[in-house]
Amino acid sequence: MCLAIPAAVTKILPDEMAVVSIDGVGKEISVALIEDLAVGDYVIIHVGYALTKIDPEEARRTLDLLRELSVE
Amino acid sequence: MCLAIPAAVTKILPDEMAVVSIDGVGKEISVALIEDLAVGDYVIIHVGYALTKIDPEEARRTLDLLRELSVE
Amino acid sequence: MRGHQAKLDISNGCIDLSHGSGGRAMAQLISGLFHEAFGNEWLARGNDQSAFDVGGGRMVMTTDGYVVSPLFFPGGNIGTLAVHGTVNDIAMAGARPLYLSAGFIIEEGFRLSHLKMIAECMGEAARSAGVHIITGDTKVVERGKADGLFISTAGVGVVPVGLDLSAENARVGDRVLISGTLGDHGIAIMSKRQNLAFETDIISDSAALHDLVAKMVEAGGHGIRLMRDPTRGGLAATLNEIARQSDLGFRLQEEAIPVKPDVAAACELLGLDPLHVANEGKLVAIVSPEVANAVLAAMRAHPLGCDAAEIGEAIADDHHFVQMATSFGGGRIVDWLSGEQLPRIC
Amino acid sequence: MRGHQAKLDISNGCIDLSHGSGGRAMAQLISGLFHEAFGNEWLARGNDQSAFDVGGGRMVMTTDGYVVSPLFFPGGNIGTLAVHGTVNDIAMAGARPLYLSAGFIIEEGFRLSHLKMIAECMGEAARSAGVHIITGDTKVVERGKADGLFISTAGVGVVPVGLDLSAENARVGDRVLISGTLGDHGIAIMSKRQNLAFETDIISDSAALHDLVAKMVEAGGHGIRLMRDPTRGGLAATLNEIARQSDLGFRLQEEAIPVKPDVAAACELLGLDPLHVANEGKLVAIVSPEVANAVLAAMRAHPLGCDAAEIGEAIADDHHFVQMATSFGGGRIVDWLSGEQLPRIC
Amino acid sequence: MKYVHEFRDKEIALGVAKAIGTEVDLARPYRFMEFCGGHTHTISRYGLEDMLPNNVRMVHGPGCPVCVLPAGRIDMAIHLAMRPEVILCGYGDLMRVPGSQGASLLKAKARGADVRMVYSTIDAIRIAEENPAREVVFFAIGFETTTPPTAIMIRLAEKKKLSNFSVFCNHVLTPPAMQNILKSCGIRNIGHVEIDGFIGPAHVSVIIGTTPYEFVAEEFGKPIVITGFEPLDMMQAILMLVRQVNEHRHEVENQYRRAVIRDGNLRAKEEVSNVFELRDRFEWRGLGPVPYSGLRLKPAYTKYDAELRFDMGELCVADNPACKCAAILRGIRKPVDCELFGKICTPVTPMGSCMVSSEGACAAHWTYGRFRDHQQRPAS
Amino acid sequence: MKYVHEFRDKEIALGVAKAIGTEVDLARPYRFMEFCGGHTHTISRYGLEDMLPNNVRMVHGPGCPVCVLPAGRIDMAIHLAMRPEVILCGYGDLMRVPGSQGASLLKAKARGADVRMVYSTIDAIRIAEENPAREVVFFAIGFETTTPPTAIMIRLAEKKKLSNFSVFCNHVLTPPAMQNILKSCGIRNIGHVEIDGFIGPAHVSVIIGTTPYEFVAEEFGKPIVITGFEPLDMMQAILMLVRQVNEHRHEVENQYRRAVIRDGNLRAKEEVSNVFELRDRFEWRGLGPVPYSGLRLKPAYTKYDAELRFDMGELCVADNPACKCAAILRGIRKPVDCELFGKICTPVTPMGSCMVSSEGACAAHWTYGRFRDHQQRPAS
Ligand code: SF4
Ligand code: SF4
Ligand SMILES: [Mg+2]
Ligand SMILES: [Mg+2]
Ligand SMILES: [Mg+2]
Ligand SMILES: [Mg+2]
Ligand SMILES: [Mg+2]
Ligand SMILES: [Mg+2]
Ligand SMILES: [Mg+2]
Ligand SMILES: [Mg+2]
Ligand SMILES: [Mg+2]
Ligand SMILES: [Mg+2]
Repeated sequence: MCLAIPAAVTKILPDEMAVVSIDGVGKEISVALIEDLAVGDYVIIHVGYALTKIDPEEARRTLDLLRELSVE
Repeated sequence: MCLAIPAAVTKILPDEMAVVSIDGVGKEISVALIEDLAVGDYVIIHVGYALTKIDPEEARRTLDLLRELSVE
Repeated sequence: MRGHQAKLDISNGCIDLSHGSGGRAMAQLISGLFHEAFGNEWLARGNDQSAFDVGGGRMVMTTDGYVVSPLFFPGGNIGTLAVHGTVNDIAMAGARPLYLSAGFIIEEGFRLSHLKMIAECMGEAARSAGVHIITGDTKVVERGKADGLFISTAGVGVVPVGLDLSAENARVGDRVLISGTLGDHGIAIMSKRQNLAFETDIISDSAALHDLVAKMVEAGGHGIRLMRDPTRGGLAATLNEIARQSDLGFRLQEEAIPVKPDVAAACELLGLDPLHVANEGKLVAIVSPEVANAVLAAMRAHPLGCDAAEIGEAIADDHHFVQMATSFGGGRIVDWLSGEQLPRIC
Repeated sequence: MRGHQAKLDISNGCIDLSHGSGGRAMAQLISGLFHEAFGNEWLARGNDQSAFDVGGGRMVMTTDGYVVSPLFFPGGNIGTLAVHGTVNDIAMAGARPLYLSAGFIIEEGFRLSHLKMIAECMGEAARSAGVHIITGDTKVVERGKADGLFISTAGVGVVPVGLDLSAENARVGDRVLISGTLGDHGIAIMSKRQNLAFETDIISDSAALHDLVAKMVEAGGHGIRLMRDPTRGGLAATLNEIARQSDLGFRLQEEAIPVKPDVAAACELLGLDPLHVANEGKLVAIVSPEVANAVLAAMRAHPLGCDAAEIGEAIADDHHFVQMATSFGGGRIVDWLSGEQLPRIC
Repeated sequence: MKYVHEFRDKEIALGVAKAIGTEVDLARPYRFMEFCGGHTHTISRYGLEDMLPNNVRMVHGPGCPVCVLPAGRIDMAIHLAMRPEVILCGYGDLMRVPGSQGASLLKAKARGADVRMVYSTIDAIRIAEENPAREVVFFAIGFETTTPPTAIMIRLAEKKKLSNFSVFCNHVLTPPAMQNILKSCGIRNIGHVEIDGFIGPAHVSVIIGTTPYEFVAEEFGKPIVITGFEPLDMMQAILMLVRQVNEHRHEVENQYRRAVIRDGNLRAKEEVSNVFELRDRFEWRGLGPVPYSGLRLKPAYTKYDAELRFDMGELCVADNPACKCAAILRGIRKPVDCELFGKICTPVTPMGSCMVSSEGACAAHWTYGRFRDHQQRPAS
Repeated sequence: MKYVHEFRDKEIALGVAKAIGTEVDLARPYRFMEFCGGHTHTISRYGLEDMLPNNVRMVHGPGCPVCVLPAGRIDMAIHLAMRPEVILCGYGDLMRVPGSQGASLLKAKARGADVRMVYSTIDAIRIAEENPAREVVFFAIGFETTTPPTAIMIRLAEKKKLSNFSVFCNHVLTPPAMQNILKSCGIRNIGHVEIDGFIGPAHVSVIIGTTPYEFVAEEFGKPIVITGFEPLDMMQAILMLVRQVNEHRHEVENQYRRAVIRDGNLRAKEEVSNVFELRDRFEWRGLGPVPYSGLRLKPAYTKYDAELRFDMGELCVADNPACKCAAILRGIRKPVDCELFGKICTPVTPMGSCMVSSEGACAAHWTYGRFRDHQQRPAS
């Protein structure tokens, strides 16, 4: 459930809004649910709202682990 | 001014309404402006209202006069 | 659709947006309703276009959009009109109508039962006119973005060898023939409009004229300069257009122009001129004086031309006026309709 | 109209009901705007139909209605679409498009400047596709009874001798070719809808494919079984239709299907499948394995086919499934769109 | 159609035309003004000019209630119709009447105003009942003929307790306008054209009777014949006027006896006087302000007065200075004397009051008669 | 697309699949329920079934907020939307969800209801601002993921002092539903199917964190892995579950560490708890009433509660008795076991909750997987 996709923050707007980019597709979203957001952060967006920031370090670790599993 | 045409009363309806016929074309009109109306009377209708009854005797007389003038 | 889909609920169903979205619901509507109504080998092949063989020579193509309101009216409905109108525009070139296309723009909420009735009437009208509806299209738009149903038809037909009827062909001295009474269609439609509603037995004259045309061509041959169906704008618009295109004028005899008494009466009631009212089963022919009588006789021998009349002639006129000797004895011009046709109080 | 009429006020004027009433205002609109934009000898004759000579043989006819919203979108407008779409439906039969008809249903209040722009784009699109808009029709409806402008076009074309492309022609083992990336048109349109609005450089792929088709026929001859443009419902609808009509199935390779990264991204954003999204300048060809490479090479050599790809093959399948090996390594089917295409939350 | 076709008989018409031809004094002109647009329309529609001797000339008066509505009142109606809550209902004739700068209700409708054409005031009541959440305004226009139906409608609205209904009242009166024309041009001389007699209104007179015209005969010494709208009515009336002129009489005669009596329709007059009262003045397109020539709702009915309900104010717009209407509807000029005629002023794009309705002098000439302007010239 | 394409890599996938194949004990079955429809969709969309050993079976749970909405709530929304003053806004997913007797918002729209599809709650606010004379109602649905945007919307409506705006609240909670499934079927046995582990929600957990699932591990003794929606996430999670089963562990593990932390999104949880409170019970399509599983507006916000504002009452409609959803979303039956599947029940005409959204078990199988039902049979 709950279709949501990662997007890169490209601009912080007033009123808890921001512009994000998904492979070049720009979309204005609400970031009212997020704290300490910066341009360049990746967020997960759902119905026009950012739900959370993506932790790039954890993402890398998961991928590393996947590669590890896959060569076993 | 004031497009108006003669029509024969074919039916008296409640609420000061009546049905008239113009060569077979039926139309519901208001007869609120007319007194003593009977089926068979001819009235002059304008914007959906009967303005007056046509006096058949006077009409005949006018036509007679016209014919007279025309043969002179 | 091989049972993977609930049947179309014709009696209670309505068109919704899914019927126009290129999915299974649309495919079902097309095969279950339109193909059934128009049924022919071309549609059955289910392509985005249909192919047919032609013998070569001269062909004509035409199109019209149908936006009539109300959709059902005395003497027809939007579907019959969409067939007759396009068949007639082909026939006006003297051509034999062959194939039609039909495009539907449907407002969501439109009743399937009405759509089916309209499609069946179209199929029937096409069959009796000897034409096939070989390709089509369906679009559904949101409520409030159409008026129930619009239909567009296009048609092609083949012109007898050597015939070239065109609006610039009229010559001074040519006769003006009309195939019957004027104004029946427009008045039948107006009688059903809520804000005008009047009672009348007038029915639309909507009819396919190709057979009448064939008989006229037989009788008049190259003496027929051009034909046109006086639809929107009525006889007045048609003759003014031709006058301009052929660079001449016309002189009509009001007495000769056939108008049914009840149509005349309704026009008086609404303050309209029958010469401006639309027809859907009538034609105007401009013919050379030599063939006028023969063509008129052929028209009168045809069921769709029994009230045909010669109503005037083409005259030299740099101003392209359509003049008319009134039945009262005076003269006037018959102008284009100014703006929209509106009932008047004065 | 010989000076008896105020000029059309293109920059500030609006369509009102008089522009559709068969009177002088309508005649002026047609001659002053449409004829100017489409300008050709057929329209200039001002008949209700237009005649043309044909050499005999096999012809095709098609029609489509255009109700796109918004009317102007990145890469085109309703007018260019109305030309390309109908040209393409002719071309899909392998035919050379010759003549178009154009019918306009206009909502009162529509800006004349927009109408002129659209008509000019249509004229331009027709000229570059080598077709002529030879006949037309204009209707005006009251405000709230249309969505600005609807256009219906019909078209005819001539089929090269011996060619018979039709949806039932696919055979097991045939290859599925696509002429380029999927979903560009639909996503370009959606990006401009108020309730979806997103920023993107994606432009509609709207284009006339007749020349690409000619090159493909040259390369593939009778090895080409059929072609179809995957418009509404996308590739999914097109292949499901063909599977049903040819009584077989397809197996596609997801990896081989070209989709632009930003189109893919927009689809992820909206929860749509690019295989369901509309295209207006792409074609699917089902070709025999023998000619597949030659046809693909011909496609790639053409500017409108540079991203062409072989994406799968026809298989025996009583259930007419369109199966796909996913780029992830699993299998799925590619079904029709269920109902309307709606952005989803889940 | 009984009482119609008999009065369009060609044979009789030719006979009457002959009688007129016999009786006119070829040594003098006969210039008759028909006040009513209905008569103007009949003249043009049936081509009466072709049937009259050359020295009998018909001068077209200002008698069309649509034509005389000034551009400012149209602008007011357009502003009203543009309010989202308002449905403006009116007769079809109003749709193309020009306001300022080419505006019209038809164009306002195209731009989003909810304007509905009605055939009868009863339809306006129905629309108000069907749209309780909207404000329905009836755009009332017309002479004495059309006023009683508006009065009945207001009575009905009251009976039905409609709270979303009102009237934008533009009803005007015929006699003050006739008087204004006669007075403003001197007693026996209207500008450069002398008027020798009047064709009096047909259906206005059905309501108001013949007495209100007695001032024309008495004060201004002009013959006047109250005349029906069928072409034979007019032929007869012209003959009656020719005879009055020849006999130096100036009386009010009644040709239209089948529908008009001396006192008019008492019931209709009562309905009108119950609901309406005189305005001090009202502006006429082409004539300017005419004292006591317009009606408004009586104080008891002000809740139905759209001008008050919507605080409409008053808009005044100058007529196009090139337009010759003022002179034309006083008989001083003919339509062809106006340089705008047929060039930028046509019924589709009317510039002045005479081109607005098909009853206006310019419109009638354009629509039915302009071929005569070219009859002398050879076709090129 | 960063964080997307990496997690769809075929090479890695084949490797992980191989690892799963190596590690499974061929002597026993592994039956894993993915609660979330998002996971069901991923399985079908990418054809994961083809990549798993035969003894690893995925059981599709009830986790689609659209699917679980009962027909009665749809009927209530339709009745509301049919009121002329109401504009009902909702996510596109809602349009085809069946109410009773084949009704849906799409069909209600076709019959005249003003139903608007929105992409975001912010659009609903805009529509309310643009239509001050109408009543704009937002049809709120969704699990914990979708609730915070509704809370923000209500805060915004208050800030903007919108008086024509309200919410028809249908937000539901994931843990009570999981608990209901586990409880109603006995502790270790759901009907005839034993579940060996759970794939835990992805984006729900982004908001609520991992702690709410600890009862699954603790009370019910089941392994659970919180898992992202990309196919590699699922492959990894399946391997993690296989390992827990093999090692007889039952822990809450977090595969989706890049987005989920133990406490979830505190700010979002606070927004939600400011605005919403628990209902005593809420009905789920397929599951029946589940205690404390739904949200409503807190007393301070009742003016925004459409159920009170329009006195909507409560409509209860029995599920189609032939529909096997209740058994399917407990893992007891598969879609093909239902006699309506693919015959009268398809995504265009869904009969039960599992066919409603593309995430439902029946819909996913119909849309992506049904070719497998025929793979044994020869083509005719
Ligand atoms: S032609 Fe037009 S501008 Fe000229 S006088 Fe007549 S109405 Fe006025
Ligand atoms: S196929 Fe339809 S009716 Fe059967 S269980 Fe699934 S949702 Fe219910
Ligand atoms: Mg045509
Ligand atoms: Mg036509
Ligand atoms: Mg089509
Ligand atoms: Mg025609
Ligand atoms: Mg010339
Ligand atoms: Mg087509
Ligand atoms: Mg097409
Ligand atoms: Mg046409
Ligand atoms: Mg196509
Ligand atoms: Mg088979």
